[in-house]
Amino acid sequence: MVKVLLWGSLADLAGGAREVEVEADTLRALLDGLARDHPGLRSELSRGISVSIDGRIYNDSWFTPITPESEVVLLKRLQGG
Amino acid sequence: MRFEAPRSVEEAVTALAGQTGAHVLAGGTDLLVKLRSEMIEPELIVDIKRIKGVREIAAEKGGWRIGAAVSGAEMGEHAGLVADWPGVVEAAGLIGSTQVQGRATLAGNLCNASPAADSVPAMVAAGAVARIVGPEGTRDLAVIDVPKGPGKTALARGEFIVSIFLPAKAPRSGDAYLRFIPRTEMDIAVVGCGISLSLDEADRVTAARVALGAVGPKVILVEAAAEAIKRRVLDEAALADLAAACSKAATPIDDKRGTVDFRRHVAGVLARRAAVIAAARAKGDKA
Amino acid sequence: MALDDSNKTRVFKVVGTRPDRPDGIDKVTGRARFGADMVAPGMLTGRILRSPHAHARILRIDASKAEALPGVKAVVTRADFGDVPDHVADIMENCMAGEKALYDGHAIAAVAAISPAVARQALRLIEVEYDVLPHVTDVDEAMKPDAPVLHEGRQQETVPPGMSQNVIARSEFGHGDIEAGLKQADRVLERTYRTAATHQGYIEPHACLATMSADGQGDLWVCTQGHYMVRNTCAAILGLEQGQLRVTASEIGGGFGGKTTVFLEPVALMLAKKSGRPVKMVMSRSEVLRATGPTSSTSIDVKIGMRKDGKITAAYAELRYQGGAWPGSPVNMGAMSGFAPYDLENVKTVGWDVVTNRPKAAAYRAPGAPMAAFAIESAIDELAKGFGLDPLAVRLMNGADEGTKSSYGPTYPAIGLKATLEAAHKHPHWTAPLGKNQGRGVACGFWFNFGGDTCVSLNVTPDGTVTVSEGNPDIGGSRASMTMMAAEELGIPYDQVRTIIADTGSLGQNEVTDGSRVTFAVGLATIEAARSAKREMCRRAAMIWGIDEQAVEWEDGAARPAGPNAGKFPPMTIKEIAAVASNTGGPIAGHHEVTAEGAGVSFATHMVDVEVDPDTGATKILRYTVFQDAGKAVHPSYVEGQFQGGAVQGIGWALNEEYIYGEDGILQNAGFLDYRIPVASDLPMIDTVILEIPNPGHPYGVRGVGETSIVPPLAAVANAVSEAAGVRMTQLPMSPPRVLAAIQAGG
Amino acid sequence: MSRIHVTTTINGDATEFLCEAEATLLDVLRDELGLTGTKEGCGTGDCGACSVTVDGRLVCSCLMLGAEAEGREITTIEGMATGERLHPLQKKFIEMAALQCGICTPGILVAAKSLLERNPDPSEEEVRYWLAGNLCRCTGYDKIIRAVMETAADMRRAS
Repeated sequence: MVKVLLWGSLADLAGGAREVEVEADTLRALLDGLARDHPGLRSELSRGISVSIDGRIYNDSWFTPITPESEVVLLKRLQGG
Repeated sequence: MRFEAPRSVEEAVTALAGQTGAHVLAGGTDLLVKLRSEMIEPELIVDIKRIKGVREIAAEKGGWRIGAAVSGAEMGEHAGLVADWPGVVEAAGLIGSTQVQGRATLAGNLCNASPAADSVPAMVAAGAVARIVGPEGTRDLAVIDVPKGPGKTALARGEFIVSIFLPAKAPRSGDAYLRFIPRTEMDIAVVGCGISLSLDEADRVTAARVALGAVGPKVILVEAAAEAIKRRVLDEAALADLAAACSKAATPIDDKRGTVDFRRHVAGVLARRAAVIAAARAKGDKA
Repeated sequence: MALDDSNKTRVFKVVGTRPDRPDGIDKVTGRARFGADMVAPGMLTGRILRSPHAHARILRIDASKAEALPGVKAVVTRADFGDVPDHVADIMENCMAGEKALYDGHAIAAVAAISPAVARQALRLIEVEYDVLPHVTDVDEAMKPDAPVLHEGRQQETVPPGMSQNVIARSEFGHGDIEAGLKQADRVLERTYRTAATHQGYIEPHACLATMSADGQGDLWVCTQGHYMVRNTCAAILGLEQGQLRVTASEIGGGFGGKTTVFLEPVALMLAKKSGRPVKMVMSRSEVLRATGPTSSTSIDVKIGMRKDGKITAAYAELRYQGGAWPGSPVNMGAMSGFAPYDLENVKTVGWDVVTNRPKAAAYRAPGAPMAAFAIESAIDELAKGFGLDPLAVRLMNGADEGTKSSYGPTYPAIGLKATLEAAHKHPHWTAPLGKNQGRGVACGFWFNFGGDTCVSLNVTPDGTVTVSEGNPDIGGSRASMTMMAAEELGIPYDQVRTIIADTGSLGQNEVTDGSRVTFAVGLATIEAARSAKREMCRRAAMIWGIDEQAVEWEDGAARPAGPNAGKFPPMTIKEIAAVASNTGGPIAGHHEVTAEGAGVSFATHMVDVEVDPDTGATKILRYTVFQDAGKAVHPSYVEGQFQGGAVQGIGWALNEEYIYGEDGILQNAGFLDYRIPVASDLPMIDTVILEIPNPGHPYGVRGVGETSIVPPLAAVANAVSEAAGVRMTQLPMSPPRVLAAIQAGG
Repeated sequence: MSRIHVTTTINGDATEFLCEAEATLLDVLRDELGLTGTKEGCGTGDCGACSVTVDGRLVCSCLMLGAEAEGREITTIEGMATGERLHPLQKKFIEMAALQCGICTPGILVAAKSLLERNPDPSEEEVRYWLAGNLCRCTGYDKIIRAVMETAADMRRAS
């Protein structure tokens, strides 16, 4: 199981838990697991998010490996200028 | 739209009088902006720059006659004019960028009739007179009487300004113009102040003209400000009275460039600072 | 080859030097072709009719008179586009209004005609009947329950019930317990800050030239930060296949985020389609200001608790950003970045995304971050100075470091914040004496930096020189950086490599030039492409030598036998290998396609001295120094240029730039005369100090540098002005009337 | 609309063109003569990207009608280098990275050349005020000002 840290208002949509656990070994499995286990997150997930894995930010790479020790943080989708 | 570049005053007057929607082109720095933004749609543009004499600065009766197409840059390069009327030259030199200086003219700045025109308070302080030609002949009109309000002038159809006359500089006199803008360049004056004054041997003010720009629908000649410093040495008290008179005389509006309170206050600040420069010049100090 | 090279010890030969940029001569001679510089035979002029109202229902558009005007070849309204996919629906609306005009300057119709004069005349002949509606342009006003509503049904589930429909979304970030933290403070400061909307202010107006054939093939020449984005967006809007639309990026005259979306392009393609002729469209400056760009105006509450030793015990901010007429203001980035420079036990930010009757906010250099930094860095400064503490020391005491749990969630790897603060502290600027009416301000800033889809193709020519094709417009010298990284990796001289920006037909998908991603991501792909070419060249040499390819290594531009074969054969240079490429298997190339992830975050500290004229409120910038972490500066001159340019844009934002709307909702300063960007005489030299804390996510340690530099200056200037004026400034711009009023009220 | 016939000199070459009365010199240079090195950033004389010289005087070509060019001598950015030999300012701008996007560069070079012809030894303040009408959004002006000052110093040494 991977621990996933949610941002404040996202946590509200997941029933208030700031941290949820998902069975996942890749980013894709993580996102699928979140949507499956926490239907309240689906709208935000579909709007696009970024994920920080051990301090590095990932947007799209489904098969980025994740281990149970990874620090995983969901972020609002970032946009540059 | 047609374009004509007459060689004589008579041809120019005939062209302007014979066509509604005719506009005079001298430096063009206001006209082309209006053309481009579709604020005006002239039938005819009359370029006066090829008329004999309009690009010259000539000595006359101890003063200077500045042709209507003389640019700010050309004024700044004329040593005699700079020595006599540095305030007017500096005011003209503040209009726009170096590029605009290559084209913009005193006459154009005056005829554009913007309340914020930089050269106009300086010319009014200097007692400048515009020479106007038209179908009825030639007439001279004090610069202060040329603008009537924003975008409006005393010129009749077919008339245009052919030159500006700056009178002979009196002994122990000096002029100065200062404006306030948010940046250091490239802005329209939020407040402008032109001052011309003369001193006696004891450095008391014997004559003064104080004019404000951008604080009313047209340039304001502030008699009370001149009175406030006449017969006085420009000490702190006199300068404070001058500033107060200018702030009181200002009738500004709130707009995108400044507020009423700001403009009133800064009118006084600029008057005080300009007076110090003008007085130093009157004394012959380098300033 | 692994990404994590030992870049700390690597000795660079090309990277870190300052060669002439490859496009330099074109750009100093006027030969470089920008958006408006292209022509096509039979080309028409396209022009747009824009709404004179801030908010109005469009009841009727009658273009029949315009269509009948001789010389008019096409008129386009929204009806020509039909339904478009959801993901481009708002972009479509912004390019051409549907049922409502939502801001002053909103596009209503467009014409293509044989000359600009005919096009102008045609616009006047288009009759539009409007039902003018109440409007709202201020963010706080727009949030009020009785505010005029722009859209129904766009509010997200994150917004509490009962709020105006203009409030689109709420988001919250942070950790810890604010109330508990505040109780530990010796002082709690609460302040509200406001910033005005500013425009990116690129000097080149938007421009494009479109052709469109009846068979669905199109070509577009356009100034943009991302021609692949233009292709994909236009294809979606016009119902084209992406492969049928070829987009070529012109040279780009500045963007700063403002050219990361489309405005004219779909309209130009539609006009070209309807007229059957090439159509060129170029915006006027007034159109640029009315209908493109700007960033959000904001209203921000900050509440920070500090102990008297300077330790921050709790930090809270509530940020309200209006993003113009559609959802998507950069408030989240403001909320996530504002406290990012600090190691905080208790931190929380709340962001509100609000719509108003203004042009849709486009990205602007570190979108959302400068305003948040202005509010937060002002509050920290006020607290520090209130306790008589050194504001740099307070920032160092609270500063984030490797291992800090950031305010937006992740734990930081190696970062450079403290390095910038320490460099600032020991810089002579910090201790230089100040005169009367002068003040000094400092502030920190943070930006995430991005990667994204990237393709690079590197070809070795028969004579052994190298061409690099990349897909990101060169907005500030990136061709030079790519050329340098390719030369570095191949071990050949800089002048043996030429980099071009390829059109959309020549490479795979590339993310736009944004998020400070290009030197990082395109650089990474360039290095990988070079490595793949090197591997191939080693293989060719091994074939020639008849040894195992594993026993060949690449060094200084040549393949060399290694291991047991070392010294057995003379090295083969790239030129020698290239010369026989046709005999050893064919042309040699390397390419790399990647979704670049792992961009390293970046921090900066800015220091500025100002003098305020107490009689007029005018501020003069006396001295300015930027301290920023670049990871590794590939071309230091262009890194410095990014630092300096960002600082000066920030100075403009701080002092004079603002969107000014009248009571009628009409923009009053749609020109460079009254939209006042800094001019040369407003400024001193901008000194720079480049720190290099390598990014482990890049082979050379590169971090993006373009955006971070605009984050601190708003606050740094505000802190300096506040000190000089003796009164705390909480609203931008700090224009002279505002500063004078504050001095008079405070004194 | 009858077009106006204009005879002029551009970058030393005798040139004739026809233009509408309302066409600006900038329109003529770019659209009639293909001299697109002169840029339009604002069309109102506020940005300086369209700087050219007319009879040696620096002006904004957007604030001058094409018809006014009759009999004048006009110099644009295309006339700055001699064949493949760059003007010292052009060389210095590349060497010192005094451009980023490059859109303001032609106007700034034309303006800076005009300054150095009048004042071979300008102070930093003089350079800054002379160039105040040339907006640059990328560089913060630092490297531009330095490049102009250094070119002036080089040219003084060379003469």
